[in-house]
Amino acid sequence: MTLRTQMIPDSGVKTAVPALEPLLVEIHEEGRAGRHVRGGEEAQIPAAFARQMPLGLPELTEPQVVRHFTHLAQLNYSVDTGMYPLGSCTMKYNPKINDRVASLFADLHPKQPQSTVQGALTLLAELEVMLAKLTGMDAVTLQPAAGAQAEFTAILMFKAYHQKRGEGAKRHRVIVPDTAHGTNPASAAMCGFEVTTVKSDAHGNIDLASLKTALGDDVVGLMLTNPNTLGLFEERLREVCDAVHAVGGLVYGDGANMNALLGVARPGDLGFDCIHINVHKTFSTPHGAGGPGAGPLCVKEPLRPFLPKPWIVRDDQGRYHLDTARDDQPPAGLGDSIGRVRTFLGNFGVLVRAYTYMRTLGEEGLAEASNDAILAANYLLAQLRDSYDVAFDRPCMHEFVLSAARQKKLGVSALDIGKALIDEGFHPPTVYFPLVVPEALMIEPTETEPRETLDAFAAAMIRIAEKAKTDPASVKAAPKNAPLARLDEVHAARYPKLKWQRPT
Amino acid sequence: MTLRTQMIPDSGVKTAVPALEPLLVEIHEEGRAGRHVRGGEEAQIPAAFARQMPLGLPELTEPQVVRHFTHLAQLNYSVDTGMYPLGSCTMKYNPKINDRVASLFADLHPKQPQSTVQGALTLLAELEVMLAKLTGMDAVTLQPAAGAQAEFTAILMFKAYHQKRGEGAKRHRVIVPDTAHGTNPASAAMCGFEVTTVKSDAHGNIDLASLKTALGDDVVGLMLTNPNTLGLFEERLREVCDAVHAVGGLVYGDGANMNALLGVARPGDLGFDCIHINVHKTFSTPHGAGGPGAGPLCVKEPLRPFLPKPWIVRDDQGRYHLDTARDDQPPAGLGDSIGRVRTFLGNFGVLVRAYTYMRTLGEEGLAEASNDAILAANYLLAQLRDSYDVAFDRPCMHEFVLSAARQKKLGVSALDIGKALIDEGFHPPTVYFPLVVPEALMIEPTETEPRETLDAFAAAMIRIAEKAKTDPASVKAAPKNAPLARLDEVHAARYPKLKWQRPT
Amino acid sequence: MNNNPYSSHTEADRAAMLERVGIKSVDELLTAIPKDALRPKLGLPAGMSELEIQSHLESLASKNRTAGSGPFFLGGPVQRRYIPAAVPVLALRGEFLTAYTPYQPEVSQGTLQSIFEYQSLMCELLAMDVANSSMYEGGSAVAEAAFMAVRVTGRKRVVMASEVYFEFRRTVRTYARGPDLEIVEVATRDLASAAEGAACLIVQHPDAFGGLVDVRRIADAAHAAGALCIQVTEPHANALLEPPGALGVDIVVGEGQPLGIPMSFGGPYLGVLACRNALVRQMPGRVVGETHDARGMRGFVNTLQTREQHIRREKATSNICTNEAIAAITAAIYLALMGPEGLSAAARLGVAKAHALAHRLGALPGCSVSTDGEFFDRFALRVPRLAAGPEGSGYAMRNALLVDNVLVEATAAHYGDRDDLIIQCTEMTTDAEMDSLVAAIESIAASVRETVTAR
Amino acid sequence: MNNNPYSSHTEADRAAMLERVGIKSVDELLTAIPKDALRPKLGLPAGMSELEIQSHLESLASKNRTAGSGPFFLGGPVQRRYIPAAVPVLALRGEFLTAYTPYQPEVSQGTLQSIFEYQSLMCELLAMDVANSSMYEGGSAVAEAAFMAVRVTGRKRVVMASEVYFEFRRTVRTYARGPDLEIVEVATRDLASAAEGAACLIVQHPDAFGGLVDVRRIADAAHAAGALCIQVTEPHANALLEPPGALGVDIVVGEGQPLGIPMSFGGPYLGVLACRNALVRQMPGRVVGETHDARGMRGFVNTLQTREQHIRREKATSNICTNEAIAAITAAIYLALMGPEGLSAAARLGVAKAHALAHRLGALPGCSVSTDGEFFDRFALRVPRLAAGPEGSGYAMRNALLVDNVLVEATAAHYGDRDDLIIQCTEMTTDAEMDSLVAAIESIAASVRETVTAR
Ligand SMILES: Cc1ncc(COP(=O)(O)O)c(C=O)c1O
Ligand SMILES: Cc1ncc(COP(=O)(O)O)c(C=O)c1O
Repeated sequence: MTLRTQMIPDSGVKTAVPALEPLLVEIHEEGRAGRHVRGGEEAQIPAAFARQMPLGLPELTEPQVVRHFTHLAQLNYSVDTGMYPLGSCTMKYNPKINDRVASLFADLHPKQPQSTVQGALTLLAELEVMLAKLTGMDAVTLQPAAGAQAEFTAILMFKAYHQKRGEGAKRHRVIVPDTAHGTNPASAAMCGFEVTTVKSDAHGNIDLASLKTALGDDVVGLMLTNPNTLGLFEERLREVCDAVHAVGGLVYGDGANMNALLGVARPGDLGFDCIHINVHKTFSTPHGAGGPGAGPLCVKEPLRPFLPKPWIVRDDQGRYHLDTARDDQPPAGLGDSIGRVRTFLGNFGVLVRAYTYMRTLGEEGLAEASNDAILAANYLLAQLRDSYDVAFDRPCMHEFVLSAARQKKLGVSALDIGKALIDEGFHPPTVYFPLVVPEALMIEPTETEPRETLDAFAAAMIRIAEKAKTDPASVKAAPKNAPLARLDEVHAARYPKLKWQRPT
Repeated sequence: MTLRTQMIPDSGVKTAVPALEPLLVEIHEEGRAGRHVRGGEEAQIPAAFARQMPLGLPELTEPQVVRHFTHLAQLNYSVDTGMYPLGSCTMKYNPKINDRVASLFADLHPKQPQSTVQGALTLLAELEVMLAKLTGMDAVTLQPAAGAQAEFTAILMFKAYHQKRGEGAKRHRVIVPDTAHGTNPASAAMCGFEVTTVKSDAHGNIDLASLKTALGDDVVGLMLTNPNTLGLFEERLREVCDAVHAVGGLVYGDGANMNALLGVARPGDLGFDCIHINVHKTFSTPHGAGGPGAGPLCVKEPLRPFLPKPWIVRDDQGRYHLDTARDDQPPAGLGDSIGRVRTFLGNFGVLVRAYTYMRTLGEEGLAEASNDAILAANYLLAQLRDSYDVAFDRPCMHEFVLSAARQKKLGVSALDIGKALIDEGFHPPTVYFPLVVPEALMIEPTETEPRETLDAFAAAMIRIAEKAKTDPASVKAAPKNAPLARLDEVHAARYPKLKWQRPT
Repeated sequence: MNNNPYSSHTEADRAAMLERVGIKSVDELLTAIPKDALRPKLGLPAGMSELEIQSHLESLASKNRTAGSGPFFLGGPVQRRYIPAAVPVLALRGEFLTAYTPYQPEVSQGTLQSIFEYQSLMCELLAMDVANSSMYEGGSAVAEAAFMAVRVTGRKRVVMASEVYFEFRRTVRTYARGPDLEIVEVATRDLASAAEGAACLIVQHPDAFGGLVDVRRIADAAHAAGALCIQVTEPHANALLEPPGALGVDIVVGEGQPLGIPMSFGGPYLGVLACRNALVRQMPGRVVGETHDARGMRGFVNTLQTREQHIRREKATSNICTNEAIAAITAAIYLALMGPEGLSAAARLGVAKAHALAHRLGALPGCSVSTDGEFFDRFALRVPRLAAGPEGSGYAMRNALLVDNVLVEATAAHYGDRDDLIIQCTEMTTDAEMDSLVAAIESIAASVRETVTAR
Repeated sequence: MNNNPYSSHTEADRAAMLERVGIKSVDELLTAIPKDALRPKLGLPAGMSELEIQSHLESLASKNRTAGSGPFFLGGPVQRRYIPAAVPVLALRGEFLTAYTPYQPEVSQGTLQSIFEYQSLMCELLAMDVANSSMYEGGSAVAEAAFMAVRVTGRKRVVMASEVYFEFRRTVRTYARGPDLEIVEVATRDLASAAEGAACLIVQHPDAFGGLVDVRRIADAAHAAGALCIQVTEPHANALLEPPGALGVDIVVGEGQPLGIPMSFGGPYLGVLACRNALVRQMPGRVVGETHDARGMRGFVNTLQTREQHIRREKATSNICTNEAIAAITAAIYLALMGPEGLSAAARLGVAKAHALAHRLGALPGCSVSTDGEFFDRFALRVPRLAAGPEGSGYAMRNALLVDNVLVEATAAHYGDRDDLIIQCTEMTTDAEMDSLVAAIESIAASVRETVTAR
């Protein structure tokens, strides 16, 4: 591991306070401009509507903008620069071919007549089929923009399902385990449902007894992540699903951890009524500094009628159509569908990448990916189990959760350990999630990290554990070798400064 | 100016010696591979020709290759990251639109029938016309790959010109001033000519008296850079050209400094018989870490017959052709042309960028560019003249040359000052060129650097001049804040290690 | 043998790793999985090389008609706009594209400052106090704004103008099924008088037909009734029109795609959401704030996170997690490059071309501009009846134009029983395209008149 | 007013700068320029916006027929090859693309290490001791290699096989006019016997017709006569064929474009030049070497510069300064991604397709493969006479195929009076393209036979 020191090239711009890079507004000088688009002087805006307020956007030249964002980019840690073992996020390598082929579809408008976008519709239809086969489900919607929207979509469908069966009124509770991701309860709440939390048992499974007591005919369903956020496969999964079904509830599968199951097991065979997929995790689409993602939702037959419209249907000449071509009937006309959850068909640019990834790996490659991901996680776990507490000590799937409880006693927290990893040349893992593990360190290596990198990461973690004993202060002082030292988040929240001061 | 410290993300690869980044061969592991292209197993190679030697290329995966070259890229200083005042190289901003439009022509093979490349031929023909107008010349070849090849091309044409006039035998000397760039004498020598060097006078012009004594009927011609490499416009240029013409010699214009003359003066009006243009300098095409460039050569009518073939000609239906369509006659059939100096028509991808740049700026924009470049250089000179010796103290054109002679007395060389600039966040200027100026610092700011950046650069230069007095040791120890400290170039030359050791 | 070209594990690696774990095969780790469900055959196609997948996708792409390849007048929330070459060069750099949510600010300042600048630029453009760091896209952003109003006012009725984009209204209706909101749609002109008891009035300006709306009047009515005013807007329009912040608007939402983001057949896009300071604690989504590091250097962090799902869970202001950050960064780069003059020029060109085109089309027999009042860079056109039935005019004309490879939108039944065309112009609209449209409509209409007179 | 969109100077800046310099106008700085020559009107067109120039160049590009848009069999030194998506993503990063010659190694290690790796990879591929960091392109690289041999041997005769690419031979002839070298062209088969008194024998393997040559024999003959052996090669061929270093070759040259570099209608390309250690001091061009910095860290620098023009001036081994560095970096990235297996696969596919195609074409009436001996991924095809005259066969067929939008090369008079076709295959050649070629030649030939028999 090597430290790089480099002067940030000097643009001569003075910043209000010491900073790595000036703000655009600090670079601004009146009269500067590029010439990307010009003209239109003949346009007339009625006085009553014309902008009176000055348009205070910064005035810059292209050379300045290019340098600014090039400098900023270089301040980021990314998958393209190093190992990014952020648990639950599957930060695997993002193949460049996926980005290139996505650009082949960039110049298509979502309102184009269907006859002019047969290539795009074919791709979407084929992707739906592949996802159904992969998950063992019967039907798929590609609309959701991310996992959370897929959850919301599914719970809306559960609601419609129960309403259709005349049980809408009585069912108002959604059950989530205490290990669930925050989006699960939040999505349930957005559908107007109460959330009942069920604790986990000693093996890191949802506690079956508590679940049964929590179940009743007022239950909409259960939202379950499998492998769960501890990286563990639910050991009594079918019993869990059966219990929910027994009271007329439905089981939602949170598929964020699908990278453990490709070709390993189909959620459709395990008792789930539906499952979403975070293609930005499992299918290698770039996370884009926070997004976009895509969250296709795969469902069993009984839920099909409630899927968002429009649906992509194939006619007997093999041409593709949107069933509610102009999607223009009053809600009733949508049949049982809950209607669209977004403006258009989905995050197409992301879905093209996912399609390309699936076709590139193929059935064998996908299975191998999950195999390698599981092996890599257990390989790391084997190296780290002595230096850190293991939350639940059994074989993990594609990720595992350590606890820094031991280090915490020495005054070193999970956060400190994460920051110390930065000084070792790694991105920290997910910390403090899942909530059930004190001082959680959630580590997901993925299948694309070379073995020597896994070994280096393990060595770094072990060095830090040692330091926590011998020199805790140095760990708490980390990072020393990052663009910035620790940031004052309390100050940020107490005195919110959410935009720059306008140029004067 | 801010220092950035950053851990280079740890790939866990062990390097033979401490290094910023491993070599590909150190990352290699047997059995690693991507799957970009596969198949062809049925191909048969006759045993007598088949490769017996192992093919020792490193085996890597795409994720590893992407990280490797991303790390390497970040170690570079570039125009996209900061001011790059490398004298004589015109490191101006490289517009991104030029790169994008160049890709529109990427999938054209140079041997395609002319009817299938009319767009490309049109662009080249229009570029020739624009360059002729800009330089005040009559004909243009776009073949030369760079300035040096344009020089070689031109001197070959001079040779053919004199031979044609029966003077080939007697003319064997090419005159170059002592300020000339190294490529000038080298190009003359490649044409089998002797080189006579003429010194400069007290005003930084070529010494007219010495030139006249050097002239004779054995002279092929003079190679003259204007503005010269001191950044000065030759004050008695026409007398100089007349003197050369008087003995039957020709005057070659080295146009590397054309960024001072756009719309300011046409070499064709000043007495030159031809001039080359470094489009990678004047016309903003990216320097590509050392290349490619392009060196169009613009000539007066008398030299036209000797231009490299094929020529692009326009027929009366406005279609473009290559005159020697298949260029297939024996040399004689080329007429007086010296023949092709490269495999195909030129560095087309670079020429597209130059064309785009010229059309974007247009006549006014080009003139404004030179104006701003000249102003920026004089603005910097005004700020630095007290802290450094000025080689020749008169208004400069687009660049100027300082001497660190004063600092040298304190033990601080031009090289030291350059390295100290790295610690100030700037790329050093050209040093030790031109040779006539002791401890030369050749500074070319270009028109695209914002004024605040010029001010910051001046301030840094002045700080360094101060330090040379107060703390010379610290200047000699620079750079401290670069990826590497000074490199041992003597060791590299004495014990040449020009490739890695093969994996074993 | 590697079936996954992106895996870095050789057989030797795998063997060594299995040994370190102390197992012979990965299956020993999968004991929790029901045997009958383990390692199913999926029936997916076999893998491909990069060359093979590239040509496969090229052949799929060749079955599409790209916007640029013929006369094109589709628009609305998604617009064909000029994207400066520097935008993708910067936004698609691997350090931005392959990073995730900046949970670790010390190594994510590139993302954080870029998003902070996006927030600041949007506030300048819209004259609002706060912009979040992105919603999924326009439609869900409108819905989340409505949810915000419901939380703020404690009321469950959402009143929405029927001149709001159809797709947005439909998305709001879907979202409304969650908290069982009452959705009321009325014509923009009746919006002000429907404020009583509403959580919010949702107005679009410029509206779906390009119409310019007196938003101030609607905002005042909303406030008088204790409701919030939500404006659906379009980025470029704000360069020329008085911005929401000056019109009394409480929450601004819209589709940010026109800010340098490709149309990509529906996404990924950029959901814009901005509001007044007073509402910030009810705002959904992430927001970046300025602070300093331990050494006193300026730095940026995700802040006000107590609104978010990972902390508040079922009490969060929204369930959004992964958002459209790279689109927000792209928009920041776009606005930085275009500047106030470039953005205004692009907007002006759309307006100028739309009005020139409306003038020509309105002069054709049987055609008339049907946007009521002034319009911006888009207008509705009433066209002659080509066939019987409720869709014999606009929709029939849209289909007839498609045969000529001219793409325009029909209002169809998206906007009540209206059967017109909607025609969008931007800086990309060429004279040749406009000539084709005018000529095509003229000849189609003419041929029909003939058949009619022929009888 | 800014006429140059890339200038960062506002009027205010200019005023301030003029004042600091102490002048009213830049013209005060231009007193050395003859008045009558100052500020001429150039007659160049006015400037454009980025949108305008983009559409102007799109319209120019639309007047070309791209290689990928139909059956395509052109090749030779420039080949249509698959370029992995990661290649441009990495090679076109601004930090590589907008840097210049690494004069300052402390801030140029990205460039220097990448080029060092290029040199190493080429040495592995060619089995040579040293590769320089690039020449302009293939043709001038051959000429510079000949110059090298002349310097080493002190002889002025260059003997070149007539199966070397026409364009390369022609370029060598042009360069030879400088030092007045004697150029002799003989058939490859006669090369060995022409070694007497020669500075070098230049052989191409595989040759212009794809023919495989016994290079060892020629190298031995050259050495026996005190001459050097220069082999013109192609990158991919070396994955499958015994490399020059194993054949006794002294200098290897060739066109490096097939290593991930676009065809771009002629350039920029990559001139490959590699040689034995003993010749390194006579090698033209830049070369990067490994060393260490003051702190003992590994680092790379341009080295052996005493060969170069900026130091030796008229005594330099070449005048080359700006070279094709980014192409060398691109080639390094390409080779790193393809690896030994990927490179071999690409080469194998070309070979396999060429042989399959030759088999089919050779079976057509009046057609026969005319490469003598074994061929690699390219072959010459003799075709039926379609017209009278010296170009009635191959060249006439090439023109007839062009009408069918099928692109092939004709030997025309480039290779003596030979009048055949040259057909190149690579991994990009599709079955559909091959079918079209076979069908087209068949029907063209048939139609002619009819007209003949008709008489
Ligand atoms: C377990 C789990 N569920 C759901 C989500 C939400 O998915 P998204 O961020 O795509 O909305 C995540 C994302 O981190 C997750 O880890
Ligand atoms: C004055 C001068 N002449 C000639 C050249 C050679 O041009 P090129 O590097 O394009 O071969 C240069 C390049 O630096 C130069 O500065």
